[in-house]
Amino acid sequence: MARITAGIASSHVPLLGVAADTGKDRDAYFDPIFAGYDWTREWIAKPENKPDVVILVYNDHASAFDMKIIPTFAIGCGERYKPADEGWGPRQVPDVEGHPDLAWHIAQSLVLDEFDMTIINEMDVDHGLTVPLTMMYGAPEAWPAKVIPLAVNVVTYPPPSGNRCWALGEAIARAVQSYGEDLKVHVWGTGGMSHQLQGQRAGLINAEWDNMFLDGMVGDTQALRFIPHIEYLRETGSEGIEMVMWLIMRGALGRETKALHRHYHVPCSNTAIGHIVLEPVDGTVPPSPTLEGNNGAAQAAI
Amino acid sequence: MARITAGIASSHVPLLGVAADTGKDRDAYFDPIFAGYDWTREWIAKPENKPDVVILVYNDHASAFDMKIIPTFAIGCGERYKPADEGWGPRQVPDVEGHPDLAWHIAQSLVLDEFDMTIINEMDVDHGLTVPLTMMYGAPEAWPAKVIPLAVNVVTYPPPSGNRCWALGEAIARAVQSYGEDLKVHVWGTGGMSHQLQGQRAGLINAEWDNMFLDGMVGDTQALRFIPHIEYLRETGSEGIEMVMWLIMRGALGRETKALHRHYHVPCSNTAIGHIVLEPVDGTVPPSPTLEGNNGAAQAAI
Amino acid sequence: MTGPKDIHEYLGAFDDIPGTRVYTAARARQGYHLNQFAMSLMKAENRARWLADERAYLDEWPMSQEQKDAVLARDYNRLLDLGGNIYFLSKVFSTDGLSFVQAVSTMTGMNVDEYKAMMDAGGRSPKGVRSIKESY
Amino acid sequence: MTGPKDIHEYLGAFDDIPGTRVYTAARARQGYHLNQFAMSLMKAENRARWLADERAYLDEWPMSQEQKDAVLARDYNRLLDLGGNIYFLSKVFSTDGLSFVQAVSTMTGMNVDEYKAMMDAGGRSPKGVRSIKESY
Ligand SMILES: [Fe+3]
Ligand SMILES: [Fe+3]
Repeated sequence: MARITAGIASSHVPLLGVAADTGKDRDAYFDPIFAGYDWTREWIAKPENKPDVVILVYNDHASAFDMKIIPTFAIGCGERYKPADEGWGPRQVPDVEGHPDLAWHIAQSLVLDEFDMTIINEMDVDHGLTVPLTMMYGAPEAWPAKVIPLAVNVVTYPPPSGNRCWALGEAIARAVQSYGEDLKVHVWGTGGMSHQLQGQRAGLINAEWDNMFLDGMVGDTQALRFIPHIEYLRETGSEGIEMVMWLIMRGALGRETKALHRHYHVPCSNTAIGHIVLEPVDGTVPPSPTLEGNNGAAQAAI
Repeated sequence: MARITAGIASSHVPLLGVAADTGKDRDAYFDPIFAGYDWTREWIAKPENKPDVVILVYNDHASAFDMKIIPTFAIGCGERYKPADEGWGPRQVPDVEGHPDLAWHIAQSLVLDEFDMTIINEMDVDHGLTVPLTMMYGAPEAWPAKVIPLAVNVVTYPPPSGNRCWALGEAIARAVQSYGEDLKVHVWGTGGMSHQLQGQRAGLINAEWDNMFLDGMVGDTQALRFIPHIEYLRETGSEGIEMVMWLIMRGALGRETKALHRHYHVPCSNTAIGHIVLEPVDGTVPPSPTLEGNNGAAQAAI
Repeated sequence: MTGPKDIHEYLGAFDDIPGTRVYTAARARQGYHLNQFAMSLMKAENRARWLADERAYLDEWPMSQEQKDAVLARDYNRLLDLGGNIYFLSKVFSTDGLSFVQAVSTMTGMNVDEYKAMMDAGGRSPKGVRSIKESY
Repeated sequence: MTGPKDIHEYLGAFDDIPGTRVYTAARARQGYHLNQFAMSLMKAENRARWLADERAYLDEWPMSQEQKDAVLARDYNRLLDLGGNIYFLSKVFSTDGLSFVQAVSTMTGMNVDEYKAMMDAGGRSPKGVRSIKESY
């Protein structure tokens, strides 16, 4: 049986990719950022912690998807994905290898669970997905885990609500638990923390709110799932809304979590860097209220 | 305030488009089919029944979407759509004019209501969308109503459950009701009825089941929303699953409906033709349980 | 009677329907390039190239030899077994100038006139072909 | 305090945030071709054509004159007002060889050194810029 063994959250600022790719990651500016990932790199390299598959929740930044098509939740079921050319040539990092079998299993399970998924078989992946891999793994010949990309629309309003994201995480947990092969699965939530990349208010950082959010990832509270979009916008800048993606990861970890490692640093480019490694203490998620045919009313009607 | 004034269901067999486009629609084979739409053509031409906008629920048959991307629910927010070339050149029918303002209003409302919509701004539309327009309107210079395409995946399994489709209809009703302009809106559900286009069992028709389904569209019963996919497959052939799209229309009409017109004929090509015109008797739909921020728990957490 | 608890139970039931292949993920994966090849025939310029040299056109696609042979033979039941989906495959028979009835009848063991006669008489009855196990 | 009852209330609140344009449907529609133009610069061959003659490249897109002028002027605040989205617009400033910090700073009324100094000192405080009406 596949198991979700950990959840990781991390910012995915494109400049971190540039720094790593050009060997600047230990200079005075970047060292305080990358040093906060040293613990995780060491931890994730240990056989008992190494995931076989990472469900990597991220958003596309006008790379694979343009304005012609905007999926709210898109799950990558393909064999492999190439780094996208975001306007300065693709990053020179390994291709990302998918896990089509588990991905399709999850995709099918989520649709039965009444999530209206978009299935993607071919796409390029941008810094939203490749920067977290770099932060966790450095620069290996090949990425040490297979990756299931889960792209969330947080660009065109409205993005999914925090509640919907949390619930999607719970449904992902049910799907993983019903997969036969014995696999260690991580769920990573990426993006954030506070940042605003536009307008006269650009550069906004709210360390207090960000740390409240980090606190809320730990333990058995579900307060974060009810934060409305307007609060992210006011408190954390227009791009802070990316943090709803962390809630998918948190929802997938179940009733209660423990923090293994936590890191916060300002600034990286325009952004507050946040990073947390979580372990499920009690991975219980509610049963599906909706699985096709799996309720009395459905059966009575047949 | 925009109002849903009627719901129409209809098969969308491609051969009906061919018959209409080549002037065979009143020959011995096709007349019994087209004659069943005469009532509707007359009814819909009357100013009091004429919709300003049709929300047209259909499925793409490997035309706009290939295997690269498979959205469960895709809503067209574009200005206009061209008829697709399905392998024998595009149908010579008018372009389909969209209603981007209402479409975006509905799309945004549905996402707030926790439906994970894919927004489409450019695509071609195939027989699934253009054949119902032909059946209802004949061959005008321009289609007399604006159209919001709502494409549902019923090709790659699993399609959305009947319950999810019905609930989407209810959410569409809430969205239409909150649109400021005074518009008459129809919701059309297309596809079906029983047919199987593949394998040794091809040609399956189940008139009894189809008529049970037509019965279930009328009145205040919600039995149809709980039919599991396996029942459609066993009873109505592998392509009968298209009928889940009728449930979106039915859900949008609210608590209770009245049938104004009903038509059933076997065969058209491989398919049983079904057509029904419904009027809401009591258009009430349940309030949104999920609208962003619109609940006590959300507010308590702020 | 209880409903499916997860996707395995849900999908398992599909194998119990006689003469029917439900287009699940497993089939979609097996038939990916077959279906994408068929889809390419929606463009007039591709249809022209395909008609000029079918084998050469097929060789541009990473399909199995079995899939290519079944396409050349227009063996639609075999193509379904190899992951084809009928809406994708319809681009192949449309390019051949065949209607849905003509193409679909080839899968049933009837000739097209017998098949049409069955349809005109009300179609194939579901009786006995709903379930293999329970034969009802 | 009650939450938004529908999309109008939900969207209405966004106008209350100082110096911020939320990328709603209204903006997405206004900026459609502007953003698609910017997106086209993800391809190396398009970047080359754009750099060779910006005005000619822009004239291939059904954008308003205002949008074109604002692109040529690299007036990013104006482009936001005209429906641009920063992730799309980033293809324009990346092609110019600007970093996010350099481009973003141009919208704030600060020069890039002042902006960097603000970021190094912990960034812009949310105090007083959360709400226009309630100025907190
Ligand atoms: Fe991001
Ligand atoms: Fe159809």
